[in-house]
Amino acid sequence: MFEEQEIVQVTREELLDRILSMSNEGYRLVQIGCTKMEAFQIDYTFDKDYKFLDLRLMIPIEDAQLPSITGVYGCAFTYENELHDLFGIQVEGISLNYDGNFYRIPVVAPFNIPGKEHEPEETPESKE
Amino acid sequence: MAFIEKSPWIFHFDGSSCNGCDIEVLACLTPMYDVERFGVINTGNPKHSDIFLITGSINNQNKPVVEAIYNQMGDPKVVIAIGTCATSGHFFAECYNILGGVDTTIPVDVYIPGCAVRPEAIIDSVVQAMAILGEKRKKRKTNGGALPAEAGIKT
Amino acid sequence: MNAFFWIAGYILLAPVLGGLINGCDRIITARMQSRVGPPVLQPFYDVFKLMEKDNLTVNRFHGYYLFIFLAFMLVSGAMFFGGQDLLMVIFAFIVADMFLVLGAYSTNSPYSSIGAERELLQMLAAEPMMLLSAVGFYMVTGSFHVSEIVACDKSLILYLPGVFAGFCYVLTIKLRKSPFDLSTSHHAHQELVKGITTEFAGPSLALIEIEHWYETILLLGMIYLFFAFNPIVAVLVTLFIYFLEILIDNANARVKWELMLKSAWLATIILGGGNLLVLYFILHG
Amino acid sequence: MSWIIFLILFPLAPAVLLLLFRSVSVQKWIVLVASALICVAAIGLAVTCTGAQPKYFSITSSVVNKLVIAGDIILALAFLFVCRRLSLKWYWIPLLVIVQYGAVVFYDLSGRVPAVTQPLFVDNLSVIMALIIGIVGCLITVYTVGYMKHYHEEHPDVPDRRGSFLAAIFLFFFAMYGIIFSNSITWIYFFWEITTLCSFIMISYPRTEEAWHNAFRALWMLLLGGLAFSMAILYASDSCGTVDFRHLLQMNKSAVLLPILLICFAGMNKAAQFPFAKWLLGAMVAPTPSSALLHSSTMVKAGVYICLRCSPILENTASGAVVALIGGLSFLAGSAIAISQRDGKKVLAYSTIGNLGLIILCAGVGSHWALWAAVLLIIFHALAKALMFLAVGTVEQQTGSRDIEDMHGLISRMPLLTITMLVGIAGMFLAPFGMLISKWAVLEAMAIRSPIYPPIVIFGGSLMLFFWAKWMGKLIAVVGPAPQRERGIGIEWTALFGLAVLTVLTCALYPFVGYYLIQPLYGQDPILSQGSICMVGIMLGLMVLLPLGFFIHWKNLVHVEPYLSGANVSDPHQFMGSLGNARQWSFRNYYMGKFFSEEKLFRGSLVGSIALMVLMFVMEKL
Amino acid sequence: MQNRTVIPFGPQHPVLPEPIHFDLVLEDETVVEAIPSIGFIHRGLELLCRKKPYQDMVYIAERICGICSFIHGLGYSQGVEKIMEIPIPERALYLRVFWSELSRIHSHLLWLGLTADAAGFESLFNHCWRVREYILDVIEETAGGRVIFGVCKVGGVRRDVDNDTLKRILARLEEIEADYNTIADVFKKDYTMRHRFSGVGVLSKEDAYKLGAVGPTARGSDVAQDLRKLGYAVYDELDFEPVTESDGDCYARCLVRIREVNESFQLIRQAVEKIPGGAVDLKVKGFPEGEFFSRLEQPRGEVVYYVKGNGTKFLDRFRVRTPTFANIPALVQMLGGCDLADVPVIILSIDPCISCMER
Repeated sequence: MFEEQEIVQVTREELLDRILSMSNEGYRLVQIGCTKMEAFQIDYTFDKDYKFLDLRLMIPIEDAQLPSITGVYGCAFTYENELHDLFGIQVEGISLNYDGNFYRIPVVAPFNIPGKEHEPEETPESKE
Repeated sequence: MAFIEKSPWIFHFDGSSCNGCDIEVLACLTPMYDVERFGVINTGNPKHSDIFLITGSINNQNKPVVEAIYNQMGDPKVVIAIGTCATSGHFFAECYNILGGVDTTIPVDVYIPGCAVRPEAIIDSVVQAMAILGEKRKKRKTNGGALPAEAGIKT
Repeated sequence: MNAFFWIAGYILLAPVLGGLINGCDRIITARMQSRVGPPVLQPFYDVFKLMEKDNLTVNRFHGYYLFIFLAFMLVSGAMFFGGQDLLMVIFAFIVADMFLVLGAYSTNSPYSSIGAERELLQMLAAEPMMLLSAVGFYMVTGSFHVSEIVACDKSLILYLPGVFAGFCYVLTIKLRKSPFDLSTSHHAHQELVKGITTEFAGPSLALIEIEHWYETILLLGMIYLFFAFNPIVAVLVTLFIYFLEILIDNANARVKWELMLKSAWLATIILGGGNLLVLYFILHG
Repeated sequence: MSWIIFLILFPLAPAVLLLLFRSVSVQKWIVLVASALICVAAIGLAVTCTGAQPKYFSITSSVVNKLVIAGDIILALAFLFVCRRLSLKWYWIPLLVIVQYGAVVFYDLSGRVPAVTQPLFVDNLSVIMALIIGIVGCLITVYTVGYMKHYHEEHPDVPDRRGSFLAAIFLFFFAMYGIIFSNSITWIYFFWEITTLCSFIMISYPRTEEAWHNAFRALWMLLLGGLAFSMAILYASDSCGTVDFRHLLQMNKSAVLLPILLICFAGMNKAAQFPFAKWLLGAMVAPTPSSALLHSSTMVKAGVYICLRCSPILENTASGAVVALIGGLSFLAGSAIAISQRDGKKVLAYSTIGNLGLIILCAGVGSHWALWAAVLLIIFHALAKALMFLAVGTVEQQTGSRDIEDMHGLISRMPLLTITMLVGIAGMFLAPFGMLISKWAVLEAMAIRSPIYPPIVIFGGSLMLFFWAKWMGKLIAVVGPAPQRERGIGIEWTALFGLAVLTVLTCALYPFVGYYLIQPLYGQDPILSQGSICMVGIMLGLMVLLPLGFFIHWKNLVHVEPYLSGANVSDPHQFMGSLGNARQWSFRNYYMGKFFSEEKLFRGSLVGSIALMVLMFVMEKL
Repeated sequence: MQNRTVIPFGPQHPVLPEPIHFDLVLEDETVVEAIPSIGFIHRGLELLCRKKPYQDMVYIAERICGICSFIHGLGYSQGVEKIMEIPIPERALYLRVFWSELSRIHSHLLWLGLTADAAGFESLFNHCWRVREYILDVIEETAGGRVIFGVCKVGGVRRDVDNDTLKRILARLEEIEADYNTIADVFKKDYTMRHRFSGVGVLSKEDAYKLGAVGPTARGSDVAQDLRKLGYAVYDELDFEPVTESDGDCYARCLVRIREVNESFQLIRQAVEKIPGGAVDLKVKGFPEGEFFSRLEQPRGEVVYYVKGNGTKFLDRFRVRTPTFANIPALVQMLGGCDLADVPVIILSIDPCISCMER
């Protein structure tokens, strides 16, 4: 029994408009997540009456910038600060900006350390 | 007779534990285990406490907190590292934000491994800590009230 | 000479008695929570342990306030058991409490300062009823002197039931029991950490504990006055009231300051003031 | 007799001299010498004139009476002169002046006012008042010299007329001594109105818009009291056939209740009781010494003094009970409102209203015990309140603020000044200092009278404790190394230390005060039993001796930083904030504006007190 | 100028079992502003997916949080199972529901205790935890652990519980529920508890939805949102309705949890009655390739796992969005204007699980 999950690709330019229309349609922001591939894959996940919708945005690693959506979804400030601290993505105009102190970690953008994800450390128990 | 062995006041801080050990520490205070039988009071204030129960490993952000709290405890004092995370960091030791077990930051007197630690083990560790407290008090007396060398981590 | 023995007895025995009562309190509390609880001598262990600990201070001044605090507590209790003017006893008691508050302020620490402020609120709530009780005693016995109130053969409780009820109400505040343990609490887990005592550690904290025992005995002594016509009944009722306090402690959450202040003042005005008004008309036609 | 005449007339000399000599150093010497002389004279009077019986002095020459009438006329003209600036909106102020003076002068000139054969007198209450005015008043005057120097340095926009300010103070002494030594109510009326004029001069001193406004408000409110007083004179002359205060007080209660109530009305008006409290609050715009003078030792004390004089008539009358209730209401309201104030001077103002209310309460009850307590209250309040005003004034000059929150940790910055302030605060509310002894005496006195008064005293006292204690707490917080020290406090120290020492001394010596001064007035000391005195002695000893402990150096103290939930950083005044940078922590006292709202309480008290005032006069018929 | 009181609340504070920090700005006792600070428990375990093979990640997922450890394991396993399209045996699914609900009861009881303690009701705390110990006994008997169950795995569950034991446990649960109901009555009726809870920390329905609140926090504000309605495991075959209250204050949130415990007892009963026979485990072969947002209902609310596999034994991305993280904005909103004494109660009313939140 698994739900259907709809994923919609958007571009950085149309992001804010889409977010606004999501808000107008009464969607609830579930989460903002990021996955580092060849580019950063940013997922804005929404839900309305158990209906799942994901806006997916790809931004290049070299130009890791995003507009903030806190103007529409005020609660997004936690996610956006997280994106900044863990991935090093610059989010412009967060309502409550921790400026890198959301997680006070010794490593800058640990999820964005190059090369690591392709050569995972071989641990003894992983050899099956 | 050392009264400190009869009245160990504890105080708990969650380093970066998963909660498993924390709730077991709290469970020790409740009817099933009732550590107050040994005179234990959970004070919640480092200045009033003799035993510092710390769960979870040390990360960059809570290191100054742990140091500050430890420095605010009056001697004689004992630190108990509760759970595998607190003793060695567990598998989180591989994480980027984990510095390791509690002994990377403050001196630890009692280690109890386990994931999660069982309340019985925590009670046992407190009982052991009581004996250590007694010894520390004796040492303090012979040192003429001087502080033991390990006290007062300076940051 | 008799008064002298009472004073000496208070100064020497009150901590012992107070500590024992506190020990029993902890056991009864534990039983009410389905726990076993500590040994009955546990409060003494605690205090002796605290004596052995480091004397931690934020600055070197605040310790003195505690000494003055204890000194005034002793004076207050000694005056009470020496049979002196009850109003003076209560004033000295207030002064004692004031110095605890001042000590907390002087540490210049946010939590103890807020604790001090709340302690003042508690005093604001409790003090009128205590003084009103003294006035009640006076109206019945014609004297403010404890010795004469005790010697009075009228059963005070029959004249002052409302005052007694009001006094019991604020007793909870004075004993720092739930629901009125706002400024500090014997238990942990209070929003102000330890409130007023946050910054006092080691021997200083031991001093506060000992003072608390003296305070308990003094307050119980005031309850005794209501039943002084029959010492046996008086002692029994006093103990029963203390038990009731433990029960209330265990059956209530901590309330917020507004409710405390309002309810304590209402109790003072309605129970205490009402009682006195009725009494006045009965006594003076 | 000679002491009295000296005390009344002498202050006029420095007043005139101060107006003549403009040089600051000359003025300083005039003030110092004159103050010292007045002080000595007051003490001399105390030494020679205390006794069980009041002494009355006859003045045969009718010239003096003429002089008083002439003075009345001059005063009336002076009042009208100051009103020249007023717009028509305030038409009733000149009207008040014209009506009351017109009536009195007309009565006087038409010979309807009976002559008083012994217009001067002295008894122990006068002596106590004389001592307060002489000692406290003169210390304040000495302080003024130093204060005004700083004041004009800080307020270059205020024209420097310190000579006239100091002259007004001496004129004030003249009026005060006149009030306390006069036995004729026409004389008292004359002096009474001089104090009104002086207060107007002092309040308007800064010459700002606000100062003028407040000064005129004070003027019309105080003139209301004058009106009541003049009516009392008319009624007494017509119906009672005498304006001799002594004779009035000895007459049948029902016959003289109305004039006495009118005089009490004037007294409460001067003592800034509700509903007249507003003038006292407005008077805070004036330089601090004038606040100290008006609100601690002189002006308002004249009000309670006259009420105390009237209390034998008030005792056991319904109107007297209402007078007591008005005092009680002021006590409660003043104390409650003070909780919500954070301006040091405003707290002092409201607490003054409260304390005076307590004295009026005693006067209204009028039993010997209550009067005992009232006299004690007058003494202790004068000392401690004057000390507080002066200390706050100096703090304001030193730090630029009289906000209580800004006094956080003052003990680290200005230890000496803070200690004098602490003495003042302790004197206001802490056992066994004066005010608390008095409160205890009041309680003992009230307990037997009625079940209504004790709760008023108790609740008011508790409220008072709250705001004083939190202020004290602010002062004594130890904030660490002192960045700022007292500097440039010169001659003010004389007054501050003098008052601090007096506050403690009076407390230690109050049994003697009771024995020599009050006991002859109101009979055997009923309350202050041997045992209580002993206990007070022990407590005072503790209080004085224990602070010596501060100088002992304790071993084995382990220094730690304050508990900040583990968010400590290296500076103990900061913590690691949420946004990742060190943030200053701070602590502000509770003001509970919602609970003890100034606006609501003030309005409520106004309505209540006006109703009581009306009731007071209605009750007169009963 | 000290116009306001500014104090640090946390990271170490006796009412907070876990470190979280607030800069509290107060006026008298009223909170004017509260700025949260997290990260004291941040370990960075999401990155461990690059070091541990996907089967072992269950072990790590369970240790995201020690209170709802089972559901963390379950969420992760479901995500991987969906990607790999593994048909899980029915009995395993029923057992998963059984343990999920036990976990919910134990978590709610724990919360009830802590919240009573935060309100200064010491003995109620003790009694809640006394009952909780009975539940832990049941968990220990069936799963083997007290707080970390360690029974969930990709492909089913590690242990079977025989039907006799299940029946016996059902009878035991009856007794526990009766005991529990007397305690719940205290929460519902005690004057001081109502004084502390009702009208405190009000969150309107609109705000709750807009701020993305989840779980009992949202349901206390009348947002009927319970991810179990998605029908994962076998919830679609069980009969239940999301518990909601309309007041949106701490009291409502407390009532939601109290009623949910009863509902969980009910669900356990249904699950045990319907449980089919058969295996509980499936041998899993191959590596996940694909992605899935696995959504479940934790005791604290909706949890989202994003699992992305690339066909090797290491996952590309393992992301957890826990309910506490989603509730923080709502919490900040609720803290404005409350009393200092309410701060602990309000913080606890979202049932914060900091170690979940910060991973």
